[in-house]
Amino acid sequence: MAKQIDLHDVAHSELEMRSRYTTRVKACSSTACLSAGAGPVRQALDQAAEREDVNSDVQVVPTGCMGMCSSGPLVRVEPRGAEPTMYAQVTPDIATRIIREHVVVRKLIDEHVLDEDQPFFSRQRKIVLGNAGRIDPERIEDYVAEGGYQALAGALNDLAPEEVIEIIDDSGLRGRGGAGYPTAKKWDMLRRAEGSPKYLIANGDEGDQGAYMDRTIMEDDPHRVIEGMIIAAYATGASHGYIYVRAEYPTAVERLERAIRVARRQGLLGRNILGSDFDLQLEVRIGAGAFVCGEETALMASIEGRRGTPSLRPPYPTEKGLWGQPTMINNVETLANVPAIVANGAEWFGEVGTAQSKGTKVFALAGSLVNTGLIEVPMGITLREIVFDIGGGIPNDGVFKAAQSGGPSGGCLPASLLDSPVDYESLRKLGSMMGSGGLVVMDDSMRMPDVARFYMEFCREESCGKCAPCRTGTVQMHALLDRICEGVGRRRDLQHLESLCRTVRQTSLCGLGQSAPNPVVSTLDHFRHEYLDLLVPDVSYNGTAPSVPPRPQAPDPAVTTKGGSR
Amino acid sequence: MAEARTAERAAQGEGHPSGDERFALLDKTLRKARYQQDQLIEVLHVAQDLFGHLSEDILIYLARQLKLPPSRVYGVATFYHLFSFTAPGRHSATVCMGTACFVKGAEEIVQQLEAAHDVRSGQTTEDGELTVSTARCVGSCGLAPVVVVDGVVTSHQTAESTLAHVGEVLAKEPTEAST
Amino acid sequence: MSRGNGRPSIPVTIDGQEAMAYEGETILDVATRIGVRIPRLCYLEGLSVWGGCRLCLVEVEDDPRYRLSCATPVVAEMAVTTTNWELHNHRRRIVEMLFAEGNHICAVCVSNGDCELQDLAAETDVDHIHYDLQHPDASVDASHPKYVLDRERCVLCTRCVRVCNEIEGAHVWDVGGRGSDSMIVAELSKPWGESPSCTWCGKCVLVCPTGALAFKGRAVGEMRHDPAVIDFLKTARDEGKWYERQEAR
Amino acid sequence: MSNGNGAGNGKLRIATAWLGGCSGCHMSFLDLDEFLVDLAGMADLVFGPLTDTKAFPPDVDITLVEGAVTNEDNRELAFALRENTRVVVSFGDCAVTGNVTALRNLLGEPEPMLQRVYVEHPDLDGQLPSEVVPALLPMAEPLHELIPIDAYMPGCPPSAERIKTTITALAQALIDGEPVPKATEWLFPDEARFG
Repeated sequence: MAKQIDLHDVAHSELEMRSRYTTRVKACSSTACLSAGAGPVRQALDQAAEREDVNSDVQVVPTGCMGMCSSGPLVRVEPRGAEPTMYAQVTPDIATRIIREHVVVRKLIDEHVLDEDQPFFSRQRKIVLGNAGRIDPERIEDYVAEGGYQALAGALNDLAPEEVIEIIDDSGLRGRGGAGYPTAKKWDMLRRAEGSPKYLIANGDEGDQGAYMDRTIMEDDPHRVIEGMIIAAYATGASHGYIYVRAEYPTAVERLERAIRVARRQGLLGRNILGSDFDLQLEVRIGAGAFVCGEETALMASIEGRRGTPSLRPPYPTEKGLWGQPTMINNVETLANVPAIVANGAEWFGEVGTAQSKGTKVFALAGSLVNTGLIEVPMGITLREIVFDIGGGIPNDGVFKAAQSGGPSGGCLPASLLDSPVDYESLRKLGSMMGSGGLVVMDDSMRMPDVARFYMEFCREESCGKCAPCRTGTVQMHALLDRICEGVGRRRDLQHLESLCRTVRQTSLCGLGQSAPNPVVSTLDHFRHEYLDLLVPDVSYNGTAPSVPPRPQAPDPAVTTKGGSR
Repeated sequence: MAEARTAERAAQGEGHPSGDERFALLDKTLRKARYQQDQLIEVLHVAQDLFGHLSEDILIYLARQLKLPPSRVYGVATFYHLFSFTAPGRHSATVCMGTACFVKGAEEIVQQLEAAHDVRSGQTTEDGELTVSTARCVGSCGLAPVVVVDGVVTSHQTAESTLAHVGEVLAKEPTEAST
Repeated sequence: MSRGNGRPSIPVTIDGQEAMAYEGETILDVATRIGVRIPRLCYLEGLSVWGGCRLCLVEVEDDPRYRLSCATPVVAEMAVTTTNWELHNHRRRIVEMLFAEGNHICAVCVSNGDCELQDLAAETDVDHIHYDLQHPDASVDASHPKYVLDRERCVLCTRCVRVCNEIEGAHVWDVGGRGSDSMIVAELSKPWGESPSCTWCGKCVLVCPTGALAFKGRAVGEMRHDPAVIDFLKTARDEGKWYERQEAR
Repeated sequence: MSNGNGAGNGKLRIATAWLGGCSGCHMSFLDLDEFLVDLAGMADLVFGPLTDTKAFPPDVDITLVEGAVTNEDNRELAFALRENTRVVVSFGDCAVTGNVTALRNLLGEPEPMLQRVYVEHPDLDGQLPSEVVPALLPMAEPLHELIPIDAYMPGCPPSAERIKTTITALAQALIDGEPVPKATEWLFPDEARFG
């Protein structure tokens, strides 16, 4: 049996170790900051600390995402017993100065200081991302020192599986993958399902362009995901778990695999977890570039090593999933909420958010905004607050035109809806969806039909090809959008487009096809005039010679046969 | 048929007849996967890392080793976009086409790259020097538009800056050094 | 079709017609048994359910979504409407798009009438194609001594893939590529004639709903398929019952 | 029919047109046999390959159009007949879907096809046709891509029976002075939204 970790001891010695340093300098080493040059910055910090001979007083900690990716690389200086300071756009030179001036002589480098009281930070509420940007994701000790694995220990010691599900039920936690299905309901279904073994899958196949919430959670706080999975497995009776991660996220894969190894060594995974009689094996499985694998049944096909095509439901995965066994699939962000809920109680969680959408939601804020990056906000916050307070508004005096939530499956929200709250029900009512959390803001330089075409092209290329309406419908809808956007579309093309939207939505096999028309429908709802403006006037045949546009289209097709039911 | 012999020898546990050491590494992965058929995608990933792309020979080899029908292996490999079946160029430029990058003009970058190097996205130039491709969001949306050149992320790109950068990379290394 | 043992015990209504269904029967099973025709393309008795053509969607009372009749088991008191104005239009559009997707220029079906896609077009009132014809650059594989594969006429119903895997056990065929690039491939996308695993059984040809798979060297009038043979084989094999077959059309 | 500048003899004016097709549909039309006699009783054939008229006449009641739109002449004729016809029937698979005529689209632009037919496999002296032959359009397209169609008659070719049924129904409506049976537009339930 693996040795059992003593959580208390580990936390204690970690905190003691931290207290030996007078200053801790945290260097964001997330993917976004790394691509902005965080690697050399961290080197410079280390070297400067050595040169200044403050090694024993200063600890340089590589951390996960601090949030404001547009201002990276970010560095946060945390002197013991004093206010922390965050620096933006740090270069190796600035990094050297941070050590030499700020750390050594307590002189701030004013022009690079990032105000942490600004709304971008103060309007956020961090639960899932509580540790991101605060701890070294590669060290389990750091996680444990922040209270990590305490929720698991508590659950294993004091709670029956049913009681854990009850807590989740009371908390009102809903799936963060987009649809918002009550998490406890799913857990309960797996718990009640007959058959053994049961499987648990963490869905980290985040394919939405412009969305990297799950990646950040997996990269910056892998143990939180693992703890959430262990608790979920304990509650549901699953004995084997998979974390399905996109192959495009090598760092996430690496860190998760490492975290699993460490957890296993510490007795947190494998047999007799933390001395209990509960066993769980965890494994990382990587995708290979297929958006459709975010769909539950396609994801399972992919884990089984097959083509990632969705299959019919029922039977639902909780009845017959992986290899025909009961299986539950939760989004990574959903699972990352679990430890905090179990540790702090359902009531604590319920204080955040709205009556029906509780807790927080992580969004990847992108597009035409002053501040872009990763944010975690309470549910029910208005779009206006996200765009103008947190996002800092549109740069260069631009005008807000629309925000697209939910990526290619979602819809756009125009300026008139800026004051609507962001939660599952409201967004769905407005023809968009929460989605996994991509939020792209567009200014008035964007033409909405182009946006719809962009998303349709994505859906066309990501359609798996199994069902006819999605495979052929996305091709046809894209062709029609293409013609409209190129200025040679006719009224008839728009009519075909709308009728196809309805057919593809109602007849497609899986969520990809069913939601593929959403961007078209919502841009048509809010910006119909932009489509109409692009249409070529109809050709007249009343005695006048028809003018011939590039690709002439008849204004109205007529058919001899009767429509309607037979 | 050479392929059939390959398979026979492989089935007898002799590994790949070519003696290519990379197949030994592939065998190691297969053993680690306990020749489980559901590990096909993982094994394909390893094979692509080792060989740069998935040739027919490799696919046949894996089919026989995992005792899967070749058509199934082909079906799986061609379903997922990350697997490639032709050798990549010596240099690569991948333009992110995620929403954030699209909104900030990534399309223009792709078009100009294609035009300047006479190559279609997803393909390699005739001299085998450069592969131009697009990606579905590399996750650095705060830095949009993003272009990954030879694995290095470059941020806030324009068509001009990308062309200049790619030009530099191509010029840096003489062709014979990499053959 | 599941031929349930014992007595049918589940009361259902299909298009106003009351019927008793066996446990485990799908809507399509019951409808077929009582003589109500539901359009379908990928479904074939004797093969696993694929659910790709989406033509057999039906309306179930008090259910906000259309249900796939080939895959939905009946439950007691279920009231099914097999077609309505909207479903008819959905089917028509799907069939039109299937036509637009391939190069269905065919001298055979217009003359011998043996094409399920053509039948569906007639059934769903398709008299012309509203959409852009894709004119795909699809290939013809005539390398096999006995059969021909013309991908231009393939509708990706995967009957051939399933019959080869499930009934013959050879798994010569699979689907390669993805989305609109999907196509039926033999082995590693090799000429069919070179396939070492093909047993020349011809079942894939028999089940093909269009002219994508055909026997070589036959006159137009003789180019016929016989998909019903699969159900016959399966029942004989699984249940040890050989029912009398009608000869192929 | 008595409609302004028509023949004024109370008979329908029927035309046929032959665009890019094999004329098989016209052969099928001739297959109407004795119905042709009945037809002659109620209608005049005013234009088509079966008549001698050079220009498309005005005020035609029904025009059956065979063939896809594949060259400049086809396009010109299609516009002309649309302007002068009350009921245009897309007649046969080439007009309805492009069919065999549209096979050339698989080769992309017309040039490669012309090269292959006239230069690579010449029966006579290999040269591209130039002046006498009308220029090909970039794509061979079904008729409804160019002009509005009132009725479709698929078939390769449509059987004589089908032709007879169609003509009879349309002619009857015209003679009775009823609107041509344009079916409810099934495709666009949202028609109202377009005003």
